[in-house]
Amino acid sequence: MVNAAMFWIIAAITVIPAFSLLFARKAVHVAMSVVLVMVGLAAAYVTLGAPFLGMVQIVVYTGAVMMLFLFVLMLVGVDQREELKETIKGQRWIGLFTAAGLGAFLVSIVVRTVLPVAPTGVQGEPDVIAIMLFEKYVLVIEVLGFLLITAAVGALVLTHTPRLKPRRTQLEVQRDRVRVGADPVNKPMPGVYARHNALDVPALDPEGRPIEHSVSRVLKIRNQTVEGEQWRAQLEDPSRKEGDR
Amino acid sequence: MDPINFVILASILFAIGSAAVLLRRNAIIAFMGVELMLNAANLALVAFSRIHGEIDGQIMAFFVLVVAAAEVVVGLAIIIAVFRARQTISLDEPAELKG
Amino acid sequence: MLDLTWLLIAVPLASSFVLLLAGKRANPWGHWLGVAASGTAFVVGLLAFIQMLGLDEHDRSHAVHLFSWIPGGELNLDAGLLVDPLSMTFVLLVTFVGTLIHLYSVAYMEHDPDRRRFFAYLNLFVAAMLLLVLADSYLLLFVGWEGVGLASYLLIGFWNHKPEYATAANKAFVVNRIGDIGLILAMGLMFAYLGGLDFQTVFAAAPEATTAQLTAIGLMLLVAACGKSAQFPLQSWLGDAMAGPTPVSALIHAATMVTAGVYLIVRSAPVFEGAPAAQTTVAAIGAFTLILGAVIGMAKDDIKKALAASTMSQIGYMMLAAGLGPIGYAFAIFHLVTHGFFKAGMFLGAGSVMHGMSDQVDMRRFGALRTAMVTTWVTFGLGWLAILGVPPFSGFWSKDKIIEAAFVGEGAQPWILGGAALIGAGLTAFYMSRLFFMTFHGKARWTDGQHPHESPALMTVPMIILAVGSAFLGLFLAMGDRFSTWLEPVTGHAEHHEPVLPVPVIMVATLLLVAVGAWIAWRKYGAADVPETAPAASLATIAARNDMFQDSVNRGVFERPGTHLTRTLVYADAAIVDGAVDKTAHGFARTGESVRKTQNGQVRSYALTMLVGLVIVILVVVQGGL
Amino acid sequence: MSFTTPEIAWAPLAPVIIVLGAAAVAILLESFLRSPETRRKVQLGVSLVALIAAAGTAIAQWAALEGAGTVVLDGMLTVDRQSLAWQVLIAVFGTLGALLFAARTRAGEEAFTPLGSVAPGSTEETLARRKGLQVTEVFPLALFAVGGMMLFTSVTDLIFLFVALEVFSLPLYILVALARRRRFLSHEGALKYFLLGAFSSAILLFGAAFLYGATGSTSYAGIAAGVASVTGVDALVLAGAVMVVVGLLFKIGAVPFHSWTPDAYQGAPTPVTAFMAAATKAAATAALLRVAYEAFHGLEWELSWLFWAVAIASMVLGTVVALVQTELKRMLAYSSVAHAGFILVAFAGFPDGALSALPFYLASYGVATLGAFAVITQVREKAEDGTVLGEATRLGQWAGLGKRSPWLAGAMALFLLSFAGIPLTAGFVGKFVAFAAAISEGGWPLVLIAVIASAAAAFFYVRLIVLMFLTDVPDGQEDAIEIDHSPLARVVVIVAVAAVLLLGIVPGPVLAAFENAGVLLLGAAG
Repeated sequence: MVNAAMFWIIAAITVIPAFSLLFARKAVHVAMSVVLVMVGLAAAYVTLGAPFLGMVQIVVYTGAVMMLFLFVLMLVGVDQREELKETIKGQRWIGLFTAAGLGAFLVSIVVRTVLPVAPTGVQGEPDVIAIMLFEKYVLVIEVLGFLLITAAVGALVLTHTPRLKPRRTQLEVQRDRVRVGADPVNKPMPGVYARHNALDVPALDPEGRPIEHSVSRVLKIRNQTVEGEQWRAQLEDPSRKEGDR
Repeated sequence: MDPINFVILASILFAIGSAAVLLRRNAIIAFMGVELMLNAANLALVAFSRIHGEIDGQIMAFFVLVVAAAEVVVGLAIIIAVFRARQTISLDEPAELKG
Repeated sequence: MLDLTWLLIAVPLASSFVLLLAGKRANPWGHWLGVAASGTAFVVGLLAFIQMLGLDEHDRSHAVHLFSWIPGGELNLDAGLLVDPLSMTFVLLVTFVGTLIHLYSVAYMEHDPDRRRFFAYLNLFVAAMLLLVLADSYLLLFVGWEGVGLASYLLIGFWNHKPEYATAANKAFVVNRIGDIGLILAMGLMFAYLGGLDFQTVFAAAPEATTAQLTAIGLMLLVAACGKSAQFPLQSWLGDAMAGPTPVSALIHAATMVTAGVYLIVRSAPVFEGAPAAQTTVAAIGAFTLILGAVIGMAKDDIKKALAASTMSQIGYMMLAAGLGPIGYAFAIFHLVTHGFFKAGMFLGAGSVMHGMSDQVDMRRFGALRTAMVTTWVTFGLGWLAILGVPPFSGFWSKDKIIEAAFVGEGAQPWILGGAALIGAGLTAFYMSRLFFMTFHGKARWTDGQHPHESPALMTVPMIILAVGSAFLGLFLAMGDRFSTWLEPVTGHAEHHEPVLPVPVIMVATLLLVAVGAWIAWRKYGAADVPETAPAASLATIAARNDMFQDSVNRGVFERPGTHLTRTLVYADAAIVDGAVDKTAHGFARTGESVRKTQNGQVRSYALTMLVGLVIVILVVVQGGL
Repeated sequence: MSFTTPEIAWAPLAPVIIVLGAAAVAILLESFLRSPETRRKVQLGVSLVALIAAAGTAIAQWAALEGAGTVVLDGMLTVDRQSLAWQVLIAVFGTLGALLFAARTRAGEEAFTPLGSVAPGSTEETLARRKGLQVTEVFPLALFAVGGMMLFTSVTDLIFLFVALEVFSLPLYILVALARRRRFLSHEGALKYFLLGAFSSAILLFGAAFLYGATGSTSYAGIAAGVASVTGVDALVLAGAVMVVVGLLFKIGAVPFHSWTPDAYQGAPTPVTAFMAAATKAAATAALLRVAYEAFHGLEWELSWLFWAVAIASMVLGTVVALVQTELKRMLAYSSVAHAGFILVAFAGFPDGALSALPFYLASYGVATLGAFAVITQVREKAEDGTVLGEATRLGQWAGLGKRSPWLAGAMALFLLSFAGIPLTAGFVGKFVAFAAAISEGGWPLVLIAVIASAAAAFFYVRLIVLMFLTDVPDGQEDAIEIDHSPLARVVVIVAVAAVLLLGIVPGPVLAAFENAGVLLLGAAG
């Protein structure tokens, strides 16, 4: 027999967050709620005499599986919001009704069931589990190995991209750059050799001429070159000396 | 308290999980619904294991855990493949196969 | 030789494969190989027949074991052949007529680039037909049954350059499938009630089964027979099947395949013996179809379709006879044989006419061909006399016996069946004479540029041989009851029963009706002008043409009601039966379309379907189980 | 608590071990062999050798088997003639499937994408194609699937059933997603198949949990004993049984659990469709037979509702919807739904005959299916500039195929006739024995419906035959179709033709062999 209070606590932390699967908008919220459900289930396992399984549940489910879910959620864009408005006619209500009906019917079946409870529960300690696994269920374990290989291979096949272009060395990169006539060295920063180092003031070459492309295009497009206006004017009109100001 | 109540709890979670598959368009959330169904089955197994005073149910739950993990890997890989092709993980979008 | 009867099937089958596999290389000699294969089968059949004649009457049933087919279990079935007088009759008919038609086709199909393929299909058909009649179990019979269906399907659709031909082929196949369901179900019932499918087991177990069981089996067999033999209500495909080359119509849709239903009923005699209700139904269907076919025949202007309707009607006679029990079996088969000769002969004649008239089939465009095609006219004429039942030609001997037998019995039945057979004889005389006179007599109504000419010898020789058969075979076989005695080991000895009317009365009445029918046809189509387009249906038009009909009595008494009856029945045939087939197909398609919409491509809907299904089954099973 | 080394009868497991072992080795080879071309050849070789060896071993065991068979590890697994028969079948399907997997077009293209991870239509995809990359992992994945299916047919424990189900399902989900052309559809098919597959296996698992709860055992024998003895749990047992059966019906593709079939069949690369159509149905049927006959025999009366309703629904819906299909692969998919119905007909009343009839039925269905899809791989669209594109699967494109390639069209016609159950083809004998089994337990009305449905089904099979042989190539379309020539695919077609004819004309030896399979299973299970 198990502690009733424990049951109700577990029921609360599994069922309530589980509803987020149906109603929460953000996928991340759902994932975090499911993590909570998993923890609740782990607690249930411990209560039911399966401490090892409870631990494994936390490690595997909350620690690995749900993190994998989160990881993929992040990968596909965490801010993908889902419109909860239903697009398929009748799907929502028939779906809810059917699922609720299934739940209610299963519950009614379980309630009708009379099962004598064993006076002493089992204790699923690791050693007990281990012996069981490798005695009676050893074949299943071995077959599971193949399942894991399949999973790994499958993930690789579907997501791993090998190098399709040959890897280029630094030397090759540099050669190509020179060949297309790009600057062999870094581009000058704005403000270099100029009198002012505002971002919108072009650098000056050794002859004192402004290098226009040292100013980011973005600034020009955004019309944010106001601040350096007078310095520009000065550059364009070499007759004006610094002292004139 | 009778451990059979946990089976009731499992049934409810199973129903919620199945509802998520029916209602959610986000493939990942729908998939989490499936995971919840598997976990509900696990809870039922463990509860029955307690009722019968045998450990077999726990072992089975253990296997389910492993299987579910493998399934998650493959499932998410497929979802990523779909996402790369379509830039969306909505289940409603890929609906060209029909009729 | 009896043990070598498997050669009958193997030779044409092998030849068919050779022709199909050899491809274009076989073009120069392919058709001769086909003829040779069919001829070899005939020779084998003939030798076996001679050997059988030498045997004592009770030893004439010979089983040939081929191989173990579906072994073990409750259904232990071997593939084997049963050679007895009944199957031997068919073997001779199929191979003899078949060989003649092969020969005819060599010339008829001369200009077809795919002649080799045509002969491959013909050989395939012969092999399948022989398998059908030689099989020693219903299952093997079914193999042949489907085989002839397939071959006829391929042959109907042989000229596939017109889409409607393919449609016709399709329709023939589908309607035949309905018949096949009957046969499959009959086999299922036999397996369940009689414990086997081979003739021996079934016939041994039949007397012990209940009447209800036998009736069910019998009715299912009847459905099968109706499908294959174009009996009401599954007759609609036969007219469409005329789209195939004419030799095919002669072989398959006149002489052999369409009579398979009659064979099935006669072969299953022990089943029908225990099921009088089923037997009566067979007779009733036969009687109805013989009238229906005759009426349809009166309305058709297409020479081949008119002949097809006549086939339907004549098979109706055979079914009627087969439904009468032991007194009718022998006559059913007798009429089947004579009909095989004269109808095949007439079809070949029609082919010859078409050959000479650039494939024209509209009889309103024929006329006065007797001078242009003398051989065709004479051979066709002999067939015409035979089908009319004019003594001493073949049809007289077989049909008259059926009409007599139909008048045997008690209560209203002999009057109805006999009356139908009698009226049918008159109608037959009318429409066949109409066909004959419209084609060969009266004025020439040829379209411009037609130069009718006699067909080559390769075509006329088979026609002549068949015409000789049409003329004398009946007399030969009827003398001393040769044919009935020959079949007696299979059909059983029939006690002589007196018809409800004296035999001479029936005979005279028949001949009188035939004469009246032929005379009316002569008045309308031989002596008078035939309009080149069919008269329209509306009363106003008929009234407008009033002056065209000289004989107002004729019009008032026969023409108008006749026309209307004909049109109504033909319309009903087209609208109801064809319509039913089409509507069913249409309904299926519509249902399919609407169900198809549920597969909307949305995976969530699919999951919903599954879950709803789960909830329903779980509710039903759990609540129902408690 | 002390550990005692379990005694495992390894020998009877040899066929499964060979296949799964070869799969693991093949995965290792992937990392050692650099050139895709070498990999492909080696992988094909390994697959063929393993599958043929497995089939051979299974046959050898069949011959050497004394008594009923072997129960491995406390009832986890039973190797008897029934399971050996199915294993041979699946290994054969796997062999033919592997040949199709390796088949290439004249232009040297496989059916699979060069690289599964790149987006369709991207430059990476072009690059990968140009570099001649190949997803040679499909061979080991198929081996894993075959191994899982072989296990699936022999397991006698619900835990193992669930694990085996996943072992063969996961590779299939992946394989479906790997089509070379129409990759969007391929992805879509895979996603749907996966999601619904996971959904159904969760249902199966929940049912297994209920059964365990009700009877305290997960082995079939234990459940059967529990069903007979334990009281007060009737509802639980029935609900569990229904859910387990539903999970298996999903794999068979029976209505209303069929909706994945058309989409997955159409989306998958055709070789995968061929393989999974034949093998999955066989494996699932085998598992359903075992569960039904060994675990649920006591529930026969209660479950008969389910089998009847689902069989009728499958036959009717499959036939009716197939009638209106214009896409060839979808049409065959719906025909497979109808066939699922025919399979379930044999379950009516749980007749003993079904144990020998169904292996034959699935053998005939499987070879014809493999053959038909192999033919589909050979008929391709051609662009105006003469480049050969993907498979031509619209019905209209097959018009006049008999003129283009009489042999191929003839083979296809034979397979279609076999599906329709025309005599002298394997399908006829298959239907015959299956229906005969149903009749023997009074499944009369069901057989009646089945016969009518199969007659109606002839409609759409014949429509395709008419299209191929009796319709001319549409004007202007003369150059739109290319008949491809892949020796490997042709081998599959030829083998399938031979098998369909042999099983149709002289089914005796095979039927006799399966007869043994039926008798001995019951001997083993009691």
